[in-house]
Amino acid sequence: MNWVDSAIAMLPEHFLLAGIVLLVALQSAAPARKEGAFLVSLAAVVAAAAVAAWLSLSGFAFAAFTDHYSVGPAALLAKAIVLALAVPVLLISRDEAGERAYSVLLLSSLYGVCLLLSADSFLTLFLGLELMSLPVYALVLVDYRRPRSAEGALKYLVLGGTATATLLMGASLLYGSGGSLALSAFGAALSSSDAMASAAVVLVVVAFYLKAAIVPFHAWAPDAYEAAPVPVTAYMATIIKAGVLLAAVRLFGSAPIAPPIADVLAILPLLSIVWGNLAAMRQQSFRRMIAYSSIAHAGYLFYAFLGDGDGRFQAVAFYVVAYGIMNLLAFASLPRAEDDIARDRLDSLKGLFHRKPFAAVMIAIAMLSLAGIPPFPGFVAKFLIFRNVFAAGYTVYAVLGLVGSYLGIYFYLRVIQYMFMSTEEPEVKQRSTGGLTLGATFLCLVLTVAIAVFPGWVIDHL
Amino acid sequence: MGDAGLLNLVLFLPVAGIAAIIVLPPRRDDLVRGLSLAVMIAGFVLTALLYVRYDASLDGLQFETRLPWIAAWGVYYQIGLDGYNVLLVLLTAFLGPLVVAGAFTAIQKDVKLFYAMVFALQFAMLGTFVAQDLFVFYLFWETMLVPLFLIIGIWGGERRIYATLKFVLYTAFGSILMLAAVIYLVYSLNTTTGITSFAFADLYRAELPLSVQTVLLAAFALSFAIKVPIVPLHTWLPDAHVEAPTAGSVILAGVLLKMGTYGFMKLAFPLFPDATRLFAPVFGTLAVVSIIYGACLALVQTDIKKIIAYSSISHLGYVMLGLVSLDLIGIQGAMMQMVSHGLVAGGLFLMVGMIYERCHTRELAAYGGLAKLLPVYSVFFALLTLASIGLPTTSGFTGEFLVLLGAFRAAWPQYVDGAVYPMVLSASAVLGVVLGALYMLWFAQRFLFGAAKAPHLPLADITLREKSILAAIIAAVFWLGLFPDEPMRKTELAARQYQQLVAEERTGVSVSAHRSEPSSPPGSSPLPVTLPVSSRTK
Amino acid sequence: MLIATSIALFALGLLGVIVRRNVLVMLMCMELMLNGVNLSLVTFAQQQATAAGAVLVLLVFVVAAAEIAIAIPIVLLLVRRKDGLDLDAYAELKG
Amino acid sequence: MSHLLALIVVLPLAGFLLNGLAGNRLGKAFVSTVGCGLPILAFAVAVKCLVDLQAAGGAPRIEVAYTWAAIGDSLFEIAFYFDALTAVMVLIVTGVGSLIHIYSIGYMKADSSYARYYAYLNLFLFFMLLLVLGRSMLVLFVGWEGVGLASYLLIGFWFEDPDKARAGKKAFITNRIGDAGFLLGMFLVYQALGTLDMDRINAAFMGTSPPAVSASLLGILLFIGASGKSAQIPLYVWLPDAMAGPTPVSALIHAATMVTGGVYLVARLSGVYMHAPEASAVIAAVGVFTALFAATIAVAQNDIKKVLAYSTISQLGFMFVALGVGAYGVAIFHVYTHAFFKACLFLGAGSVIHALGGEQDIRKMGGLARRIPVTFATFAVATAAIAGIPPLAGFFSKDEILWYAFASSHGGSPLLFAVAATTALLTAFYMFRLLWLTFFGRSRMTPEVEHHVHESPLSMTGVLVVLAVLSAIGGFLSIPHYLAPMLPLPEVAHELEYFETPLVVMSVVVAFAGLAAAAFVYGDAGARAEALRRRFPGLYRVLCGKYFVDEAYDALIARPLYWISDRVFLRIGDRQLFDGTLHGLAALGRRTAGGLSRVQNGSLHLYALFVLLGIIASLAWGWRHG
Amino acid sequence: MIESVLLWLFAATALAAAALMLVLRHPMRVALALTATMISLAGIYALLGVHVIAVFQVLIYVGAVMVFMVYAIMLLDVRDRSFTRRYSRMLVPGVAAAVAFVAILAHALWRGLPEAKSAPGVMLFGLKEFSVTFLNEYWLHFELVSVLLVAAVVAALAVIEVGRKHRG
Repeated sequence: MNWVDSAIAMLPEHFLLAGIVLLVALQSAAPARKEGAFLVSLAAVVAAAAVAAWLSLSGFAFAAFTDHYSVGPAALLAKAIVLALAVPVLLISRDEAGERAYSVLLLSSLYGVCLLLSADSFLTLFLGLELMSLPVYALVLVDYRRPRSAEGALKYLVLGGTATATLLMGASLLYGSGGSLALSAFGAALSSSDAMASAAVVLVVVAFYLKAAIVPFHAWAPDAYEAAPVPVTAYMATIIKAGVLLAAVRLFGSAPIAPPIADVLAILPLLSIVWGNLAAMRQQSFRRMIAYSSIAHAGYLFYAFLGDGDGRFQAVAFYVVAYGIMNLLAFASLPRAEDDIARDRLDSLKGLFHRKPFAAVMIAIAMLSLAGIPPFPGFVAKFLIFRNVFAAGYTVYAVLGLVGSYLGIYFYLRVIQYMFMSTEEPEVKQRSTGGLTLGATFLCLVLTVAIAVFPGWVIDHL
Repeated sequence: MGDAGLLNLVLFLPVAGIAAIIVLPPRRDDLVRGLSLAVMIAGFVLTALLYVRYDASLDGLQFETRLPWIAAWGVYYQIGLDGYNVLLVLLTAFLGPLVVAGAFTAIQKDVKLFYAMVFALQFAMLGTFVAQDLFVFYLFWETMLVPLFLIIGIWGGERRIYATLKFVLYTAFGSILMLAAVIYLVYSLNTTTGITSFAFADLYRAELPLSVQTVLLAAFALSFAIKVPIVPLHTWLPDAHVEAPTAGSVILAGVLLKMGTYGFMKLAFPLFPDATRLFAPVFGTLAVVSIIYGACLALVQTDIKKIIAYSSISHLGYVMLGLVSLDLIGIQGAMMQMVSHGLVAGGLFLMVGMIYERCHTRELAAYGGLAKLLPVYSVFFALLTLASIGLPTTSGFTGEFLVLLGAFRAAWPQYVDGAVYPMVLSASAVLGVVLGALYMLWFAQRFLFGAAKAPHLPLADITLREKSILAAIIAAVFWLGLFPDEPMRKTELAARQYQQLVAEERTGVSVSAHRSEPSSPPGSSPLPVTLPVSSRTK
Repeated sequence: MLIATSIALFALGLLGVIVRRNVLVMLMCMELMLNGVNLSLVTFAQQQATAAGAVLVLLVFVVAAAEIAIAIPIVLLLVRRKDGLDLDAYAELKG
Repeated sequence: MSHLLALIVVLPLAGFLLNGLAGNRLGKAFVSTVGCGLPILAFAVAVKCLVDLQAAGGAPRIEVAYTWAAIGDSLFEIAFYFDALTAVMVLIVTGVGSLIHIYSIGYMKADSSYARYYAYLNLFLFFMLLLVLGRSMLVLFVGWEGVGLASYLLIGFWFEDPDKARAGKKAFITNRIGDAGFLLGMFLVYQALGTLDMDRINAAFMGTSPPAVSASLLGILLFIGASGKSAQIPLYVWLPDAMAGPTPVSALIHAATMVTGGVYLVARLSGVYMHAPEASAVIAAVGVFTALFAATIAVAQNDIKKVLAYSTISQLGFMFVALGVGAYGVAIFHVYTHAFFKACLFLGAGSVIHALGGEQDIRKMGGLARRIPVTFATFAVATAAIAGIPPLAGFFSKDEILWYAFASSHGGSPLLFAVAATTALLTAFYMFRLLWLTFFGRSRMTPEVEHHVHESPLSMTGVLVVLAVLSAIGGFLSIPHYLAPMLPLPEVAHELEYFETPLVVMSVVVAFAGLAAAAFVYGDAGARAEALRRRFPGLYRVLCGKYFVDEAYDALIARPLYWISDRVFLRIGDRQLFDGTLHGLAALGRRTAGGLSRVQNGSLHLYALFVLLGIIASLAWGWRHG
Repeated sequence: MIESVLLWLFAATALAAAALMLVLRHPMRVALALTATMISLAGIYALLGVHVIAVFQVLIYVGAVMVFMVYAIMLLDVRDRSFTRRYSRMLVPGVAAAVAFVAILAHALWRGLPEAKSAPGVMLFGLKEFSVTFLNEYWLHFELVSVLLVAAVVAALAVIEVGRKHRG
């Protein structure tokens, strides 16, 4: 029975893998069938998400590979969340899905995320992280509309490689001090006073910071986000971030956090919040602005680790869901244009309300939610995190974080200001919004409303 | 329909209004206007019904709804009417149709969005007033910003972007600190009493050391003081008022500013009574400074709307003074002053809007002798001016008189005991009455009297629609001026409760004192801050 | 001693990324970082007498190869456009 | 319980509403009927109440209309109180008021805002009756502010003229300053006694255990209010300007009724003042000084109404002297006689102005005695009355004031008497000067004005005659004795009683001396007056400029207030300090954002350096603690 | 004893070659220096007794990665400013930071380095033992590596295709 359980445990991954295999096969068999590639990838992701959710709800837990890979309801739920967030991403990537490799790369990356969320050892974690990242380096320039994309990809790759090396260095020091490459060694090292262990912890945390774009390890993010096509930016902003953070939750477990590390876990995220929010204020590129916004949000997310160990998953998961949906809502509603650069310019949003009222309202909702203004989900998410931080006694950090979040309000409002209050009508050749994109928008909208109206229900189920 | 259902209906009627507006066919602005007015009137009628059925002799909440909402945090969807909010809810519902009707001709751009935003604002304001759970309160409180941001920013005047950003960023800054305080407060309640709850009633029992109370009070007070606004946190107000469209100004002055004073009364002061008592002189001073400072600035404005805006600062100062007096008469006066200012300032802004629609300027110097040009308009304007001055028989008098009497009554014993300062304060506040007459009459004199001039001639006097709006306000003004007893009876128990709460000594750290009375109903376990989900991450 | 060497290699690699303008040199410096890590992993594996470290090193080999496999085409793309390997020329995305 | 008192109040209110809302549509006849009829009706009801009062043996009648507010233990009722004092005041208000309403039919008939005028006038009566009928200080205050409003509206009745509108505003604001004092007094008394009912307040102060509050402080605060309403120094400045309103208004509001509100207030609260010797002394001093001060100004005024206005201030000063020395009944007596003769004078002046088509400068009059004989005759009687020529009404009241100023044990003194007597002399002088310049001598009118001169219609002259008669015989009704049960006259030291007769004689002499002096100076077509003027140019300029008090107030209060508001509060406070801070913070944020953008300079080297530095910082932090 | 000396020697070579990498002007020479480092490391691995890794180091790294690298260098035989000006503006702060990094980490390790459980030079894993362990315990990773390689190949192909598509 063991291998059956193993198979079930990895069922989401298997679905994704099947999708990959099918796609590769399809590509060699019928290179022209773009529709098929899209449908296959969509089916794979939906199936994987559904299975993960179902397994999670049924309370399935199994250590498929002792010390390396195990699933439990939480891990499965995390996978379900990430995979579900990938559905709108796929829906809005009709144009890009035309590129043959796109779907394969996306599925591979998702496979990596799933792996990441089940990892029990640094080996698996490392592989998951790489599998998650490597395809994205290519995805950044897969829809090569701008020469600059390559530059963004390179920066992402080099700093991503640095992150890998840093993670490995940390893992190796952990290994050296504790004799184990199991993830649990990290939790133990967190409370250890051993200098080597704490150095290891710092290095591992830095690697996660690099992946999640926490100041000062954030610098790749604005450039890569701007370089990437819209769906990939959305993918990076939501799923990569969600994967990294949820993996971090798994890494930290419920281990308590002691002062020196706690400060690192507070000061740099705080810096991110402030930096991200300030730097976003003067951006002219929508994606770049979202990049800085995501830097700030990564800060909030890492704040969750200051909180009590048991609440971290809930806080991060809720935040990731709310934040992901909001970003996707914004990206899905972003009107399409012939010219990618023009589409990206914030100026092209001016007067959007008069051209596309629905899109404008959707983007406005997304912006307000990202700004943490109630009644939108972003507020409850932020509340949850800061509540935990307060409860853990980090009052000063919590207050500073909140004040930092205040700085972000302006640039989100600026987008709304452009859309609603500007009478200018920029010359943008727009294309009509596809049905799938609209579907993604509605999906996000429904979820937004659901979370806004029943946050209690959502929290109870996380 | 059950009692609680009625209140829910009133609260969610604006949401229904938004939904209705969305489904209306495009380019049928007249339909949108008519529908909005109908919904608003229905809302007012229902609210009036609530008001009539509100039993003044009962303490506590009426028409209460309490449903678990975020069970894990002890957050309940809890709304209800009590003496604190009953008048303000009525005021909000009353101004609703007037705002809608007042914007019929003024708003020609994006009509659908405009009325949707007005409804959203109405929803948020009603929600803020009726919320009995701090989380829900905060939710509504913040939500208010969004529609107003758009209303000022889209339909406002020339510097609307500046004004609306200033307003939102200013207000949001206060809110963010309040949010910190809210979380900390709830957390403290949990650690001292073991109760996890956001319900006002539970939070009133939190026992905090004075230093903590002080810090939390400062955070709450900052947020509320910005909203009131209290000098020196007021500079957003003139800009917001001036740039906002008429409807925005009316709502801003009529209801929104009361959020601040309501917050002080319902939350900031009763939650942290010991700190409040300690800092009452500071708040009193700020209140009096606001009264005088606002009046002085109103005196030197050349923009009509700014005069009224600064007068609002002055008038809200009375409310604050009444609240910090902790005297029953003063508190009741503050209540009356809140409603009165809502009516009077709202009415004045409506009137300014009417003249602005005709002449497209707000420069006072452009006008003169309107009494000749627009006799009916002028009569209404004069009446509102007098109410603003606080002439007896108008609502303004009721408020100011009771506030000043209360403040004096509270200050005098201290004076006899040797503390001159409170006495100086209340005497200075009385000076505000003089200044109030000075700037308003100066304004009315330039505006209504003298040689007739206006930028656009000839002017059409106000229409039946406008007359009806103003007549409704005037009627309310005189109702409160002549017969304030009936409304005050409904607020009396709340005023007493407020007085008692603030008078309580609550620095005690005795944990056991309140432990025996769990507030949560059976079924929802009083949760500690640690969350129940934990196990899954392992 | 070997750990110190490993750290030094790691640092030299990172330093190379920071200071060398040639893109290909930069990529090689990344490899150097990974080699530094490998050294420490092997050393610890040897000290602990467990296979996990060695296995990880093996995985690193593969990943390093994969990274280079993706990196080189990207560099090709860049060079084709700018006809140069100078990283300072690739600073168009900023702000 | 009947609601007769409420009826008295409501009648004029009904008039106001009818005229105000429907007057323009229903025509002048309707307006006149309602406007005059309802006050007359109110007068009738007041008489009925007086009869009832007498029948009840003087026991006050109390009517509670409704509860205005009940807060905790505090009860604020709208209640009316009717005793002898109220009776006198109500009858004056409704009686003289009705007469002036009738007079206005003729005076205002050409005005386009006829209905508005009557509405305002009725409104005034309503508030004035509230003022005198109110049992509680709250009701009194409602009336108090209300008459201020009516006065404001009527002064600015011809609002197209900015000066007139400004005069109305000035009256209101000045009154407001007084009201602030009144309010404080009201708060103080409420704080001490828990009631605002004036009969209770008096009772409390008269009782065996006096309340724990300084009666003098209370008295002075209330007197500040009274001095605003009754135009005493330093708040008198509004009254001369108030002459901008229609002349009947000046007669009614600014001579006969409203301005005596302050006197009424002090008399009504005699219980307090009897126990407040300091406050009483202040009142007497302010009163006598105001009387003298205003009289000197009146000597040099050339506007017929301004002369009368200053004379009113001066006479009010006399009343306060009486109040200050405890002779409350006497003060009311003077209110009563003053109402007649001053109303008669103003209405007469109105008749003159009417006859001359709006001319008010007495230098452009003269020789009118024959042209408008009825006006002249009545004006002359009233002038004699105010000057204190026996046996006219003014003689009796003024004589009593002078007597008590001298002899009252409650603050009377020879000095007070001397100043008051001087003022009386001046009064006679400037009044006869007015009479002389207006009616005697040769005409100085322009020909076209002269051509139009005509006697006023019957509605006006009839009223003049009635008032003249009352001015003549009113003094025989001894109000002080009637009021003595509730407002006892102050005791007079036994040894001073000898002076009574000589003082009577002296006051008669003073009156005639003034008459003679005026006749001497102005009898020869103004040559002697001119000589005097040249002799004392400085004094003349000061008097003409009314001691430059308005200018001083402007420079000392108004301008600094505006200056501080504009320069300090608005420019420095709001714009630089508060907004400046905000803008500074915003600019800081923008600059920081710009700096951060520059840091993100696109160089991968720099980004990698960030990473290294970040690692070092993180490690160092752990190391420092580890 | 001899092992110890060799270990020192290899380590020194590796470090020296690594340092040379930062100094040498031509990428080809840098590549050679890197190869030298790698071979030195392979020597160390062999000395430590981890022969499998030493073999893979030579095979995969030197044999595959470096060959690919050299191939790229030759393909892109462009000479530009990065040859004449080797260093970015971050040279001084970079060097300082790197020194600080080594100092801090070395300091941390100085105090925290645990006792070695086995002496260097002891043969730990022969090829056979290693293979058995690997396929017993780590076959998941083996499979995953294949997925990773598929993804990497697809990614590389995608990038190359992008280049091909936009050449003209």
